[in-house]
Formats: sequence, C-alpha cells, structure tokens
Amino acid sequence: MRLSWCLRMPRCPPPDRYYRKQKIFQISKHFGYRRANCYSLAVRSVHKALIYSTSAKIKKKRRMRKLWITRLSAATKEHHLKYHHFVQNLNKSNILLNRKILSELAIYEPKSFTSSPSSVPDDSPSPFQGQERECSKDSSPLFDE
Amino acid sequence: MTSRSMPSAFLKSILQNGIGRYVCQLQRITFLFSKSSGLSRGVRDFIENDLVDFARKNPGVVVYVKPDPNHKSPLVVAEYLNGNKKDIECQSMNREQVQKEVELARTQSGLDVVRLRKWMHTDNPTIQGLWTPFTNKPTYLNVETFPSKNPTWKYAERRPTLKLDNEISADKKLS
Amino acid sequence: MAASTGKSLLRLFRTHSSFLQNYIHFKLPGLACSIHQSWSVRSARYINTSCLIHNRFSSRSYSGNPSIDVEDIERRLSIPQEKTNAVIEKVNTDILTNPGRLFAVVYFNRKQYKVTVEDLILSIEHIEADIGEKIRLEKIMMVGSNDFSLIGRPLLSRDMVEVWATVIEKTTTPKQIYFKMKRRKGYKKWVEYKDNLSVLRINSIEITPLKDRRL
Amino acid sequence: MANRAAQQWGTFARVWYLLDASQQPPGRIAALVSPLLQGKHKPIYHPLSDIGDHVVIYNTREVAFSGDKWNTKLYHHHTGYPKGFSSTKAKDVHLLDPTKVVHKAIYGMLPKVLLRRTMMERLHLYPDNKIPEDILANISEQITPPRIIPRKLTEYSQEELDNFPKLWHPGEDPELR
Amino acid sequence: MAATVACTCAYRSKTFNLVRQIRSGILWTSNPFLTDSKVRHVARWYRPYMWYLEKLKKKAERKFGVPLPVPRSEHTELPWDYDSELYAFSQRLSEDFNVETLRAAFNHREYTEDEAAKRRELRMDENIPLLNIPDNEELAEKGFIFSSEYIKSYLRSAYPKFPDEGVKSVSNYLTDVEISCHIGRNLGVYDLIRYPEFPHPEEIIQKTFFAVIGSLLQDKGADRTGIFVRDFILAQLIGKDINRFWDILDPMKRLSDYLETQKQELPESRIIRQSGASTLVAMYIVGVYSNKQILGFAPGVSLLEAEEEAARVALKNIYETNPETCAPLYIDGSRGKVYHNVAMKRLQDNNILLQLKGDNLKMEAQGEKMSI
Repeated sequence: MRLSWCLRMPRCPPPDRYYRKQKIFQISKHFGYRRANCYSLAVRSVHKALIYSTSAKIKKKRRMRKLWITRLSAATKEHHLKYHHFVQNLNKSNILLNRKILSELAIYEPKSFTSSPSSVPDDSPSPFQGQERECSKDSSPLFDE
Repeated sequence: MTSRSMPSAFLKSILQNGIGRYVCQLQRITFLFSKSSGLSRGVRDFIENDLVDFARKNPGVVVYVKPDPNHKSPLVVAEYLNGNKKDIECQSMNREQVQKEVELARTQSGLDVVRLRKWMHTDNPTIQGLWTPFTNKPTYLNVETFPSKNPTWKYAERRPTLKLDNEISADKKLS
Repeated sequence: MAASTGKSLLRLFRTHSSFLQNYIHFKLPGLACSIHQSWSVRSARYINTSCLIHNRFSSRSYSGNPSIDVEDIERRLSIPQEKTNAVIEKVNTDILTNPGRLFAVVYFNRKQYKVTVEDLILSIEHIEADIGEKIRLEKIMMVGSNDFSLIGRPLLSRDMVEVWATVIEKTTTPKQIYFKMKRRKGYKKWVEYKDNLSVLRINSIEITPLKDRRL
Repeated sequence: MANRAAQQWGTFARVWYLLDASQQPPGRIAALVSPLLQGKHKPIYHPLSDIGDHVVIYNTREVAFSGDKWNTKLYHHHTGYPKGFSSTKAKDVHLLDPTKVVHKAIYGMLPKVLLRRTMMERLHLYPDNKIPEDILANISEQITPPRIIPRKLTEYSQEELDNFPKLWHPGEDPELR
Repeated sequence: MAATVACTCAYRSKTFNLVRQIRSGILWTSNPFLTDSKVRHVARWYRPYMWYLEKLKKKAERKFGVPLPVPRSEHTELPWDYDSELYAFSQRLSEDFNVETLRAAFNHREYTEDEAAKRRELRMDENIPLLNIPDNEELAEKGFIFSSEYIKSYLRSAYPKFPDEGVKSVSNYLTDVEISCHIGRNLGVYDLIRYPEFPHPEEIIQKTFFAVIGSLLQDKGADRTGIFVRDFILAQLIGKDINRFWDILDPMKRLSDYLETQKQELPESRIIRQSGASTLVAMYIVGVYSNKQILGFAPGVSLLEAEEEAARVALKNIYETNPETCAPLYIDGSRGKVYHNVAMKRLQDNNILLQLKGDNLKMEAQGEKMSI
C-alpha cells in the first residue's frame, strides 16, 4: 500500500515537464485571463514580460536621472538660476554631489540646498547681493580649510 | 523575474540590530546527513574539517550534528532569532560549497530574501523641515493685495532685489 | 576652462574609488592607514570647505551667501575678513555646544547616500568586513544640520568628519532573471543570477571644529 | 518639526497664481502657465502625481495676437461624419467666447495624458477684471506678464513728453505740426 | 528532560510522523525549482511521490485535524540540548551569565508544580535534581523594577528638559507587554521558557525577559545590566517620536504655563503663510511667538489645527525632544557612555540599587508595582 505511488509512474508525464511549466507559471500567476494558467499562452506573455523587465532595468536609470534633472531645474528656478548654470557652477566649484542627492536636498534639506555654493552665478553679481549687504549679522560666507 | 511576480519589502533590521551591540541572528544550525551516502560527502568533509572552528568562532550559535540514514541527500537547517527557518539542500556539494552556504546562513538576518524597494531606510528623512511651496518665497507677499501693480513671479528669471526692511514675517494676528 | 577641470576631477575621483577600499577595519586602523594617507595627500589640493549658517528658527532659510573661493567672494561682495572668521566661529560654537541631529552625504561603493544616525544603507557588493564589525566610511561629501552645512569639494577632510557604521547583514538578492529573445531567430538567453548585498547601520556622525587656513 | 501629516499638508499645498492677460499673446501665456498647472516648478515634481497649482487669468478678452492671426489663424473641428469638417477664424471664436482662445492654447500645451483634464480644472479664466471675491481670497502671488506692454502716446504725461529727447523740433509752423 | 511532555498531539503513528516531517520541511523542503538545486533533471519518481505525500497529508489532516504547534524542544527531527542552548544564549548577547541563575530565570513556578504533579501521578521520586531549580518570580520582579528605573534615569539624563510625566509614559511604553515581548521573542527567549502551557502567553514571555535581566543584575551587577537594558530596550525608541507616547491635551495652555514660570511673554500665534483660504483644502502655516521670537511653526488644514500643532512643536523645541532637529538618543559612543554613567549615579543616589540588593523588596512603598 505504501508503495502504491510506484504504480502511477508509467502514467505520469515526462519528469521535467511539470516543473518546467511551473517555472513559467510562477511568473505568470498574476496575469489576467487564460494567460495565467494555459502554458502556450502563458509562455509567450512571460517571455514578453521578461524582455520588458530586463530592458526596464537599464531604462530605469535613465528615467530617474531625467526626473532628478526636472526636479533640480524646478528647484534652481526658485533661486533664479537655470539648471545648466547650476551644473556649471557645481563643476567649477568642484562639488561632486550627484543629481539624486541634490534633488533630495532640495526637497528634504532646503536650507542646505540654498546654501550650496553653486547657487551663486559665477560671472554675474549674486542675486542675493542686495540682501547680503543689508544683513549685517550672521551673514556670510565662506572660508577655506 | 519580473518585479510584479516577486514579493517585495523595504530594508529593515531586527531589534535595531547594530545599535548598542551587535547580535548574530543565526540561533542554531543543524546538519542532517548520511554517514555513508556519496551525496553527503561534502557535508561530511565540512564537519570533519571546519565545523569545530565554526563552532569556536561562533559561540552564540548552537551546532547540532545528526547522522541520519534517511538523509542520503544532506540538509542543513538554519534557525534564526526571529523564528524563521531556512533549509539548505547540500546534495552533492563539495566542501567549499558547503562552507559558502554555511557562511551565508551565518551572515543573514533571517528575514525573508525578497526584492528590496529602496537602497536605504531612514526614520528621519528631513532635518531642516520639508520643502513647502512657500519655503523660498518672499514674505512681503503676505501683505500684498491682488491684483497688484508689481507682479513678482517670473519663470526662471530674477526677482527684483529686495531689502530686508520689506520682510514681514507674520502680519495677521490670530484673534 | 574651469568647467573642464571639474570634469577631469570627476574622472579621477571615480577611477580612484574603484580600487581603493572605502572602509577600514575597526581592529586594524594602522594597516589601512597607508591607503588613506595616500588618498588624503592626493586629494588635499582639492579639499576645501564652504559653509554657511542658517538662522535658527528663521522662516527664511538663509542669511548668508556661500561662495567658491574665499578671496574671490570677499572681493566681489566686499565682505571683510572678520565676517568670514565670524562665520567659522559661529559654526564652531554650534559644533561644540549643540549640533543637534546631523546628516551626511557619504560616498560608498560607487553610490551616494544621504544618511543620518541610525539609518540603514544597502550596498550591492560583498564587503570584506565581518558582520558586527564597525567600519569607518571615509568619503564624506557633505555634512549638515539644522543650522549649518559643510560641503566638501569634493570631499571633507578625514580629520573633520567621522562616520562609523556597523555591518549588520550580508545576504543576497532573490533570484533574478536576465532574459533576451529574438523572434523567429532562435535566439534566447535566460540567465539566472543573484547579487551580493550588504546592509550597514550608521552608528555615528561626528564633526570636529573647523580650522581656518589663514588663522 | 510638525508631525508627518502636517508636514505633508504643507508640502503638497496648492498655491494660487494670478495673471493679467491684457495685451498678451495666448501662446506665451500658455508657455508660462502650463508648467505651473503640471507642477513642474516644484522640486517634488513627479509625472504621475497630481501636484499642479491653480492659475487665475483675467482680462482674457484683451489678449493680443501678433500679426494678422485674428484673421488667419483657424481652429479646426470635425464632427466625425462626412462633410463634418469646419474651421473657424480666431476672431470668430473670440467673439463667441472670450476665454476660448487662451483655454485652447493652454490645453494644447499640456502633456497629452489622462491628467490633462484635471490640470485644466485648476485653470480659472475670466474675460474681464471681475474676479469673484472667494477666488481672489485664495491668491498668493501674481505672475509677471510675459510681454512688456508698450504705452500709448496718450498715456504719457505732458512733462514726460516735454523731456523726451527729440532729433528735431517741428518749430511753430502749423503745417508741419 | 526527555520525560517532560507538556503538550503533544494525542496520536502518534508512523504516518503521522511522516506527515509532520513533511510539514516541518525536513523531508520535502519546497519546489525543487524554487531552491538552488544542483540537479538538472527531476527524477521520474519525484512527482508521483509528491502526489502520494500530499494525499497522506490531507488524509491525516482530515482524520486528526491540523496539528498544534510543538515546542522546539520536542521536535523529533531536529535535535535539542537545553544546556548548549543556555550557553549559546549568554554568548550570543555577549554577556557572561551564570548558567545556573539563567536556568532559574527561565523556570516558572507553574512548570515545577506541573512536573511535580506529573511525577506524583507516575509515583516517581520527586527529589531528583531537576525540580530543585528555583523559580523566576523574584528575578522577574527585580529585573522589571531595575529596567523601568534605569530607563527613566537614562531618559532624564538624555533629555534633561523633558518633564517627568513624559519620561514615565515612555518608560511604561517600553516595559509594556507589547514591546518587551517583542524583544524577548527576538532574543531567543521563547524556546528556552519552561512553562506548561504552549504556545506560551505573552505575559510569560515578558516575565521571562525581565527575569533574564534580573539574573544579570544578580550576578554581574547593576552596571552591566544597565548597559544591557540600554542596548536592548532603549534601542527600541529609535525611529519613534518620544512625544507621541505622552498625550498633551491642551498644548497651548501648557506652553503658556511654561512661559509664565519662565517669566517670558505669553505665546502669540500668527499666520505666517496661507493658501487656498476659501477652499476645502486650505493650508495655513501658523507660528507661535513669544517676545517676537518664534518658538515653533506648523502647517495645518485649519487655523485651529495649525495653531495646536505649532504649540506642540514649540513644546518639543523647548523640551529638546524634537526628533528631527534635536540630537538623537545616543546609545553608542561617548555620549551613550556619559548618559549611562549619569543614569547609574542617579540610581545610586536614589538608593534603588541598595534596595534591589536586599532580599525583601520594598518597592511597593514607592508606588511601583510590577504589572504582570
């Protein structure tokens, strides 16, 4: 009785097939309609999904950088600067913070973002110059180590 | 795998581990293997050569060794402090591979291995206060009547230079 | 001209980081020191710091103006040197008395993270330090608090900032699939892989008072 | 700082802007206003989140096209049936509805996504300078019009006219005057 | 130890054992494709075998019901050694526990009584050494009192301006069942508990956890125990705003009371910013000032809400417990050491350590009563 499973052996499909299919169904289980459970339909959509997923991993980096740049241009415009001037200033002042960090700073640490040296246009007088002169206490800048 | 078909979670730790002192999360490790089977050979090699060192280096991990003729293909069961259990099948592995698996089991925290959504976890995302639409706006706008004769908002161009005398921080008294 | 220097520096920085270890073992600081000494000597020319004070509790976010070069900004904005010294003094008193919560931007394993104390960060690489060991994050690009920010150009000096972290977990990602296929060409590529991950807990961010080069 | 909920309420607050459209070209108004409606002027911008601001535009009856656009610019429409095509001159559209030209210009300049209608909901157009009180109560800032409006000769005071540098003086000859 | 059968399934046959093995993942771990099997092909017998096991499992479940959870010590498949577990427990936490005291810390009175009753039933000798282990009542009480006192004095040294009410509410939160049970479970206390009922109730886990602290206190002294409490209990405050455990009903009143005692001007609220005033989603930023100095500001839906929140922020700033701007609760490093030393000194000054050393606890006089 215990070994009755042996009798089923000849009737079961080739050994790998079930698990090969399960591998696909693992990925397709959340698909809609028959694509979730019918192998011939599932395997096509799984292949397509995996191709998308593989390429999206590369594209995501591009997309995120684009988003950070949009955010940064919005943030720099609040300080009356254009994005490319801002980046130019960063390069000139040798600051290597990346766009992700800078856009995070703009949202989460607005004071630090404002104080970054790159918000000073290099060849034009500072937009805050007027205030700079007015503000006698605590004002001002900078020092070198 | 596509990201939808994988479970996902955020980065976390157990009991704020690493603050104050560090606690190795591997609680006990059990080797179930056969004394004679060829499939268990790597595990037997590991037990002969490395296990004592492993136990000596990690006194906080209880090591059990159980030869069992039922386990022709060997099994290593790692139990973690958070109650999770991980079974490692070491069938036909050589000694180095078993070493690697045991090392991985030791360094893991026992949380489920899932896709992590963020690269970091923070409880204090902001220190200086979140940005608001008014963060970088001059305060004299509070007292302006609209429509005004001196519009101020201009896209990407400089505002007229302001003097600090115009700065009015709070104008309306709450009654 | 100036912009191009910035770019070349960027490249220099990146090539260095690829082979320099960016941590040292807690137990063997002497051994790792040589690496960092060479790094700090190389970078000494580029490291300088700009800083600024925020008014505490001010609804306005700034009251000072940062600059690229002290002499230059002093000339341009006609700020006397005493003022610059005053800023340094103010920051120093802040640091000494009550800096509050600090955040730092750390460069770790080809990525930049904005961290504060008690944070967890994830690195997609196996690191040598064992679990539970404390490591020092060497490349600090910026430190800030509610009242001041210090920005490295590109890095802050090692003596000024110390960020320590504990390795709390070394694990792997779940199985991932790299899949490529071309229709009707019989081309199919299915690679299953796992990446190594290591999780760090930030233990402390500490800064020492600043020193003005001219004083 | 305040608790998280309060902080977020501050961060995602919508700001109301005011714009005077008199003597302004509709296209330039649209270029100014469309990023505001999308929220592209905020560092928290994300294309999927609805974080646009409100814009109130008044005096749309007085918008100014350059050139002969009132006569030559056509707004096309097709009913979908045969012979359903029609086109209307800009000036006819403007006579029918004085806010339509600005509305169409801004609508066309927003991204073609499902959020477009929602963004347009936040655009408030008034043909003249009669803005309801409750709308005016919301306004936080006024936008600088994109075009500097030239002053008419009649708008200069006599003093300004007298002081204006002249190449030659017409003299007292009434014919020359 | 082998004779200690506290709670098992009534029926045990070979079939049932097989089913339990499957269930606990010993025989059959998972789908071979989901693990990293080195085998390229699945053997022909594998699937029918799995079918058969599934069938058996269902049959057994139909017959006997879903099996109850079993303590780790009674797993038949996985080995268990209580002494090694105790040793590893102390090593894991980097503490040098006295093993005998630790054994007592895990031993509940109910367990001893239960065992004695069982032995009486079986007419066994009751005096064999297993039953001579003392129970953990006293240790648990000592541990609880020490922990709550230490937490309070640590918080007082870390947040010197935070009022006593707040400190008490934080300490109550940390020594409550929820948190201490969570810590106990994740430190591996659960498997070592000796208590007749299984699964163990939460209160028992809490009690055992404090008994462990008590045993450390008894053997290694207050200093080590303080560091233990700091590292494991106080660390749970991280990521939490300590002000939220203490509900201030009328923050504005409290603020004005405070300013009055400090002889400063009374607080005055002013609108700093507003947007969409006539809409349903209005936003106001209200600042609270005293003597033209801003104490705190906060956004809100209505003026009242924003004002209340601003007053709360002002209080946080005054108490220096604002989780964002103020210094974090230091547990590591030099600051942690300083706070610990101050806390220990305060405990000594209050004679709490002396009282804990005495055999008779007289803590009731101070109104401190263990809640378990």
